[in-house]
Amino acid sequence: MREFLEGSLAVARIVKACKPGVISAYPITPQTHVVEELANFVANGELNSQFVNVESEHSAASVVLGSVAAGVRSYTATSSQGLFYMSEVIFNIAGMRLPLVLTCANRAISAPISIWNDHQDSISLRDSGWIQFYTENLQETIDFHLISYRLSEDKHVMLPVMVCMDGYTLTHGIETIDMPDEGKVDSFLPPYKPLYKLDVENPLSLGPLADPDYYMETRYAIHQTHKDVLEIIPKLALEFSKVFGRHYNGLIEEYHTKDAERVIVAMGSVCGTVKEVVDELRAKGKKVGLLKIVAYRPFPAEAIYEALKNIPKVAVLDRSLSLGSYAPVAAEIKAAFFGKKKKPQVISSFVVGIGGRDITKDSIKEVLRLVNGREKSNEFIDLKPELLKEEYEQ
Amino acid sequence: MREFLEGSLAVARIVKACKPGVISAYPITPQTHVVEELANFVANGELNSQFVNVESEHSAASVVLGSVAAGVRSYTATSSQGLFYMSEVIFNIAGMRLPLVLTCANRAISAPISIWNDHQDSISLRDSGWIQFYTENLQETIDFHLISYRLSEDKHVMLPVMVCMDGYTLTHGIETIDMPDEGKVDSFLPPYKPLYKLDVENPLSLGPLADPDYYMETRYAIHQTHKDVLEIIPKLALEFSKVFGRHYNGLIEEYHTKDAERVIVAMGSVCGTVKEVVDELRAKGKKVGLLKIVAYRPFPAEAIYEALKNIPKVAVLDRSLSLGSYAPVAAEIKAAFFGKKKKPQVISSFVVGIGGRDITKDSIKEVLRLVNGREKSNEFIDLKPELLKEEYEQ
Amino acid sequence: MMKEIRIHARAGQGAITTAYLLGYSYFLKGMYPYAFPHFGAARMGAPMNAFVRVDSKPVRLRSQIYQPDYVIIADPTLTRGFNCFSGLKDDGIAVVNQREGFEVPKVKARQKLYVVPATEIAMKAFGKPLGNTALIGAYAAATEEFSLKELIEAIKKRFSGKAQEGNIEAAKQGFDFVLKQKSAK
Amino acid sequence: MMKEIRIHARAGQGAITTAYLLGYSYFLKGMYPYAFPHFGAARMGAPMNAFVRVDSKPVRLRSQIYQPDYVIIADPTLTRGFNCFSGLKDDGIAVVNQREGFEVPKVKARQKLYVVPATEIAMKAFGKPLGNTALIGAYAAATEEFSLKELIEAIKKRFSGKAQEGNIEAAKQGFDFVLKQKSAK
Amino acid sequence: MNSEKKPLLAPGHTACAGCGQAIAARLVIDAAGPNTIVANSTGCLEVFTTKYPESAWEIPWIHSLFENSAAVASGIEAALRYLGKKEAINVIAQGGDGGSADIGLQAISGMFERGQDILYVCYDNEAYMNTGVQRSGLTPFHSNTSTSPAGCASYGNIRPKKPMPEIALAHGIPYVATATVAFVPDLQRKVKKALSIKGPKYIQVHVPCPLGWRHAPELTLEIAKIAAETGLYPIIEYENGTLVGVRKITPRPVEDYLKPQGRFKHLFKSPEEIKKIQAIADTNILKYGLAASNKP
Amino acid sequence: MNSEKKPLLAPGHTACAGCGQAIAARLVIDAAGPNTIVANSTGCLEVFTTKYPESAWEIPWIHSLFENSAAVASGIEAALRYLGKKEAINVIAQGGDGGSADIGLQAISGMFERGQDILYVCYDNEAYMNTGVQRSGLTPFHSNTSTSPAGCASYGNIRPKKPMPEIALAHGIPYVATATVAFVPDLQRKVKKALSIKGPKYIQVHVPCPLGWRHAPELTLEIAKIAAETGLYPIIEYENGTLVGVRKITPRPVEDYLKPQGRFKHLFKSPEEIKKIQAIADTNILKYGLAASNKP
Amino acid sequence: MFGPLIAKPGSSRKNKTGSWRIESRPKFLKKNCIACRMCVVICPEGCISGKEKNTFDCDLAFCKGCGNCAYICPKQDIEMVREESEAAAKNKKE
Amino acid sequence: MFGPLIAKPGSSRKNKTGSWRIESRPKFLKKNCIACRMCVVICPEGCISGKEKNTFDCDLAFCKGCGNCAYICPKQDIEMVREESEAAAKNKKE
Ligand SMILES: Cc1ncc(C[n+]2csc(CCOP(=O)(O)OP(=O)(O)O)c2C)c(N)n1
Ligand SMILES: Cc1ncc(C[n+]2csc(CCOP(=O)(O)OP(=O)(O)O)c2C)c(N)n1
Ligand code: SF4
Ligand code: SF4
Ligand code: SF4
Ligand code: SF4
Repeated sequence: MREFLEGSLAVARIVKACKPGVISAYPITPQTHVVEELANFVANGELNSQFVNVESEHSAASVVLGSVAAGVRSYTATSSQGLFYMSEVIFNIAGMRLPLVLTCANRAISAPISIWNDHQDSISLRDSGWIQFYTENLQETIDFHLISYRLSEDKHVMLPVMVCMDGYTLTHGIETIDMPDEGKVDSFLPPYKPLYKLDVENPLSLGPLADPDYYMETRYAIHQTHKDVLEIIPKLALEFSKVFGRHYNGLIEEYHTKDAERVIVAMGSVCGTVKEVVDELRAKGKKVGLLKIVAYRPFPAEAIYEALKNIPKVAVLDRSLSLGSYAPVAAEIKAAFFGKKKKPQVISSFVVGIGGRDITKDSIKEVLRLVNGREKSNEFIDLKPELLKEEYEQ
Repeated sequence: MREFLEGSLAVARIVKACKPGVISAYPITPQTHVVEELANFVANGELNSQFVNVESEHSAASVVLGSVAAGVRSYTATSSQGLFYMSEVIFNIAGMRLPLVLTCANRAISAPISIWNDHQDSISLRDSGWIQFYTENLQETIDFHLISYRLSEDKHVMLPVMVCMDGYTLTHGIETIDMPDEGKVDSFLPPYKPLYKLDVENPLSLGPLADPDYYMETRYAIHQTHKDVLEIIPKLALEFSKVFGRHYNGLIEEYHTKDAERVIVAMGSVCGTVKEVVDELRAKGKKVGLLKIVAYRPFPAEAIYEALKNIPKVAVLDRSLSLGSYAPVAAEIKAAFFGKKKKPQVISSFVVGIGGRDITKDSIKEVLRLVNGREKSNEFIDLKPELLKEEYEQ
Repeated sequence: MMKEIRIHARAGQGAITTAYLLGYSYFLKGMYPYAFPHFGAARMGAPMNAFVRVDSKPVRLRSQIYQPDYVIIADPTLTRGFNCFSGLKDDGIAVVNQREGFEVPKVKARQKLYVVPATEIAMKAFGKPLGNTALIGAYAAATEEFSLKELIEAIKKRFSGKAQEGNIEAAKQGFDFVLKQKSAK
Repeated sequence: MMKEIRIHARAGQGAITTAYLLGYSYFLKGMYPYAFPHFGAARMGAPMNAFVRVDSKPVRLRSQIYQPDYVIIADPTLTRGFNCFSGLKDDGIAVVNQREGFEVPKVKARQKLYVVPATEIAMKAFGKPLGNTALIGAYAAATEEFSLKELIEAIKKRFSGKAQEGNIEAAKQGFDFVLKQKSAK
Repeated sequence: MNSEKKPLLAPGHTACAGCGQAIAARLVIDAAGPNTIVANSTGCLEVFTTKYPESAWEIPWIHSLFENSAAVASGIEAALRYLGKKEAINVIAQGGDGGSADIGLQAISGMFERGQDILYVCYDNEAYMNTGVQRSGLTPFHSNTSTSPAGCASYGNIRPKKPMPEIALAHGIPYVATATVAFVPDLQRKVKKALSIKGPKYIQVHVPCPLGWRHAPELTLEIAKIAAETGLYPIIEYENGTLVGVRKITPRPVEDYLKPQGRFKHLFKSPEEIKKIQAIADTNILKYGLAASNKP
Repeated sequence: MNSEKKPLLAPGHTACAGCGQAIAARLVIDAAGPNTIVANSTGCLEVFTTKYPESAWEIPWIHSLFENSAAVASGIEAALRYLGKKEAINVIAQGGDGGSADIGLQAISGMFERGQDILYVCYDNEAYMNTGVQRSGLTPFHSNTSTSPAGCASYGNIRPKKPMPEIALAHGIPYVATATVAFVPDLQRKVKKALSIKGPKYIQVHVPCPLGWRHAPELTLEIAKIAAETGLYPIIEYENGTLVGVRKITPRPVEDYLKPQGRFKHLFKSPEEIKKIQAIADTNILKYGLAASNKP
Repeated sequence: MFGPLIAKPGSSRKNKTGSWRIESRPKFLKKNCIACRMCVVICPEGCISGKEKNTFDCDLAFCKGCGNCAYICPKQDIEMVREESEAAAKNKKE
Repeated sequence: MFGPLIAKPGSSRKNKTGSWRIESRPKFLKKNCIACRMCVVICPEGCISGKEKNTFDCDLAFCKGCGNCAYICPKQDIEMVREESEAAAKNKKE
């Protein structure tokens, strides 16, 4: 049904439709509205779920770890400092092969403290074994929450999924969406049937110690599953489109890339702004395009290769840093082309929108201008020179 | 002075020589012996330092954050789960531009829980803004602790440094080292003179909130400093060799790479094993070599490029994973060659020694055998097929 | 064709509600509004903005608004020392809440300025100094972007009971106030 | 030329001390030993290994030891159901602590086996069932890798007071015990 | 109190009009004086006093994270001990109720256990205000917050306030007190008393929040006063584990306290629920002997 | 006690010979019975019972991390409530003293505050044993551990035991007790009593560790017994905040307890230090009325 | 600007929060003031000063108009007046 | 083997810790036993069983020889004997 909703409320609505039996989260801007709305549903008897208010994110993640291990679909959401404070649990959940969906309202990391949007929080957990989706708009955001539960609980997957939505831009942005009706949701997402769980009838021991004779294979198994997930996601997306009539590739989205001379690679809500610029410049006959990465983990190297192999100039936008090295997304895109015959002449890497710095059409045009020049690495866009002066005078 | 010492005790000795005024750490295998020995020094009046026993790693890191902010040289050490539990503080310390040295006794990450060695812990904090060194043997380990304090407190740097030593292999390994005498240490490492500190005479406010108008430049500043550090490290290494007579490049070490047809890229103690194999095969006339990465952050892309640009076949050993994507070191090595004219024909990526899986000469020879074939990505070495079967039967 | 609206207010003055009601009124016309706030770490009283960008197809542009077609100023004191009209299109329209004895800066020749006693209207209509709905009513009349009908629909969606009646009344009065001014010209 | 020694013991039986003392004895000869333990998440009583790899130049190889030149077995019960001699070089030497009424498995033709009543010696020498130093004494005599002098130096470095005397005594007796056996042959 | 001295917390901070925490924070630092180093948890106080590039603090001040101010202060205290300056300088760690009773509790407990010479001040506005009024461990029973909303299936927060002063006391620290922004001299006396004692100290200050409690901004001090006068917020003082001070009251009905606050509005539809809150007050009055009549 | 039933903690685990925790853990789970789900913190118990691919547990058991067993148990409890199975199934969270009083304290406090129906069992061996005997918050005064070593400038651990039972009590939970592996029926009765009460429960069990305390393995129970008999480890029981049970003793001198333990060996060079420990015992004896003579 | 850190104590004074006043502001009548200093002590902005009786006033550059001073003044010697009026007054003068 | 997790409860029984005994092992004399079951209850390995008086014995496959059973037996009906002796005895027989 067509609605005009704030992103956070939309997410709460779709989560409600997925009927998690246990919800636990700890407040942090800009994730708060999601959890508050879920609290309302429970308070008003609209959602039958155990809403566990906890004393920290570490416990929020641990509570849902425990509830999923006990065989009940669960949900949590966080941001930034909260995601880092639970990071040990994040790795643990993936290592224990527990299915879960977490909404990450992307926000910058302290110090200095910032409540505004960039991708440093979820990107810095890219090694954890979690599947990660980055969404462009609210429709995509709610649809991928639904897909994520299916994916996560697939018995060939059994891995947690993080749906990453840009803080404020999407969490606090209000726009028109088509909210899937609960009946269809139920048909797409059956009740959770755990492969293994804590059960007095069949007492398992979960989370043992694995010495050097056993540990390595457990990592290998997760890595292999991620490879499988690259196959499973498009299948699920297809199934989703059959039920809901909205089509996703699930791994990437190509926008005017086919004949493009310059392509921007990006993730998240900035893709909307990039599309605007692409249309503008296309109207002026400029051959530009966008490659949107939707699934960042597993990293769809093959799909990205196919999409970019014939593009002369590629500009990768990173909204996070690996301080002292290549920006995370750029590094992997470049790696994807090593040893390949077909490849772009230039892959330049740009850093935009860090700590909430506004990304305008001009920012994107500047990127497209610079990608014409020689290869750039970690080129920061929209820096304020006066602040840099201050920096170096001290 | 030539001594036969366990790695942990050697580290404790050099830290003692650096005279930190505040030491705080929380026990975790295999870091424990370092901290226990420091506790002994304090208990026996051999070291004048405030030894603060804390209730968790989060607080250990926070305590040294506070003590450095108050203008006193400080020290901490941890591993694995402990490093993750303090990860929020880790990013915070770098963001606040506080100089500190932390010893990471590298260990695998849970789940499943493992007390054995790999690099997942420190690697997963590679975005944090910390400088990271990985050491091959005990001599290097203690020497780089000394260099790290100088580097960290350099007023053009003011960033924390993590010295990463392999758990057990180095922390519990006993070997012959030349322990720098305290007089020389004092001449190389002057007392800490803070650029800024908490001081009632000159009251600063540290750790403010930075909104979108200011945040981005603080990240840029750290990134630029990392670039500078690539220049500063070799200078310091030179100065070090003048005082102590041991020569380091500080960024990388090349071992029989010049004329090599196959080169292994690796970090940490496995480099010793690789050198053995290199000598063996060289004796048989095989042109093989090793490129050891010492400084992983900042990432010495230029030095690596120079070292590998003419090598036909490169094998990168990773002792950690970015599950679902390229192994971390391999991804950056590949990225370093994008768009370059000179480059290896093959860069293959291998995953070895995860969760303490023993790395033998045969493991290395297998790698060198496989690098002759077509490009490998995340090729696991020494997997046990029987466990994989078990894995997939379930 | 895309329209951009920028709202200036103080945290606590309901700028986000204003953006929501504006957006919803467009939404009821079958258009695709994108409404979003921007605050510093806002506390009640601190200046902040809210934005609405609307188009006949889904809006994709996510940046803030620097060249608005329309500006709504909930508190004219915000214009002290700060140009709330900055970037306003040359033929742009500004709807400003009136404040007794407070001079509203002039606008450019082709720009239109409507000063509306929204707070006063609100006080009369429902006894709270929240002029949002009156301002949106005025906006509807000034810009003719949507009709009073849609706005009232939106208000019904957002408010209930006495608040609903009061706000509908305020919206109407804001609307009429501007109509009069227009016909006066 | 590189030598590799593997020690089999139970956690708590001082395998690491044994490795340290072995290493230190080599160290005193100006060689470059690398001594290191390997345990499972060991508890007192659980089987574990310690290793010493030694060479005239710094040892770089970090792997465990699979083809030892020498094996020291602190507790023969470890040989139950597990081959502690696995990989022992064909001309390798094994020094095994004796345990009353416990059969030590046979070794290959060119391999040498010395069974030493180390625990007994230790009990007599200093009243504790810790046969390490006696075993190393025996090792010194059996392998002639280093002299009793170096071992005694090492013991002095590691122990003090009565423990020192006792362990030196035990080392000597272990040494002599093997010498006798040898000359006997 | 510093009558002629300029306040150590400067104007121009960005707290809401009528913020109780802003008042209390200034009173605390003015009582502590300029030879004080403050470690502050993330929260309203941190945000409204130090938005770069402007700081309201006149003393050395540090903010690291939400949950670690007690640990950061521990490091500062250790550094001062190393430098031999501890005697001359006060160390204060401070945060809101969430940063203290919930996510910061473990760091505080560790600091208590180590016996460090630090005063911890908890500004208790009874919810996570900086993030928009979510419940905390110190949110009172039946309070309507965004994560403990009142609804047809809920009366608001289902749990009583976590007994933080008792928990601090249980650690065996030498000084524990509650205070309120409403009783200025009492608050400032307690801060000075605390700082005169060596070892870990804990003071919990009740600070109304017009935004979160939904009361008129001019009522900040009045509401704090009524909180104490109803017995809902006992003003007590412990030295070395013994109750040495109790602010006596002539108990007022809790309605006086609940009425002016939006967070309790929903209760006035169901008087029996208000009785439960009266019961809490009555228990406190007995437990601590608050009733003036109790005076010997 | 399960006389014919097979124990719910199987042999073949890898604890040290004479491990007090191994004894207590079996007694606890046998008392709780098979309809119990256990969440275990990292520590000796976890390591010696579940080294892949073998588990000693006969009941559903989970280990996640060192500091979160109370939170994991909270999730399990919530899941059982959602499934309507909570009445039928016990949830136990357990860990060592470090995992409970130090790094796990916050999660426990949160679980207490939420009023969840969980029994928390702390196996108190008075140090971090799994990592090689470092001090914890529950390490006793003057105990020689690897991070509180005795030396020419130190007598060992400088702090008294963190009063965990009091801290638990301060949270206002319905049941708090201490027990010891030495008094088996008392321990198992308390476990059953606790599980019969709805809400959060805390039991702290004193479990000697031959390795860490450096005592002969056959003395495990004897030493635990003496700990109680000297008054150094009061065996007490609280229901709804009131002391309902105290194990009376005819106090023995603390030397009896210290003598057989390596961790206190260094004290016998300085008798006046031992007096300080006697003082701790004497205080306990008074505080809890432990002396048999006190009996009415 | 390492950090960043703020090197200027009390620099928040640059931020004139007086502009936040929307409804009303305090008027210090200076008739019955007994110099109890309560208003000084409780002003959340710390923007009231004064020495002798009837000398107390607030700095409108910072006053947010919360009204606590007026509420607490034991002598009702502070009164909250509508923010406009003054401006209006001013206007009229012109 | 997801996780990994351990699907077989009590599988630790595969691990025969009896081999850990170094010094001594318990000898159940079965003379004065009163079936108080103390040894059963306190054995850290839970490897002692028995029903009637003088029927109690331990499973040497698991017994680590800690000695607590002997220490606690109120009737001194359990005695710790040197681990060797038996093997020796066995030997002699051969
Ligand atoms: C680890 C972490 N989790 C959550 C947050 C988000 N956060 C910042 S302040 C705050 C609430 C502060 O509440 P309180 O401590 O009561 O202080 P107040 O703002 O009410 O004065 C929260 C949840 C954070 N910064 N860090
Ligand atoms: C976050 C984290 N820090 C440290 C460790 C290392 N560690 C594992 S168990 C343990 C000590 C356990 O001590 P305690 O809780 O007292 O249990 P015990 O082993 O004594 O039974 C430590 C320090 C860890 N696993 N995780
Ligand atoms: S929200 Fe409450 S605590 Fe925060 S600044 Fe506003 S009034 Fe003060
Ligand atoms: S170290 Fe102590 S607690 Fe751990 S298994 Fe051994 S005896 Fe038990
Ligand atoms: S109204 Fe409020 S801010 Fe203004 S002076 Fe009075 S107390 Fe201060
Ligand atoms: S000696 Fe110890 S392990 Fe063996 S049966 Fe007796 S109590 Fe059990």
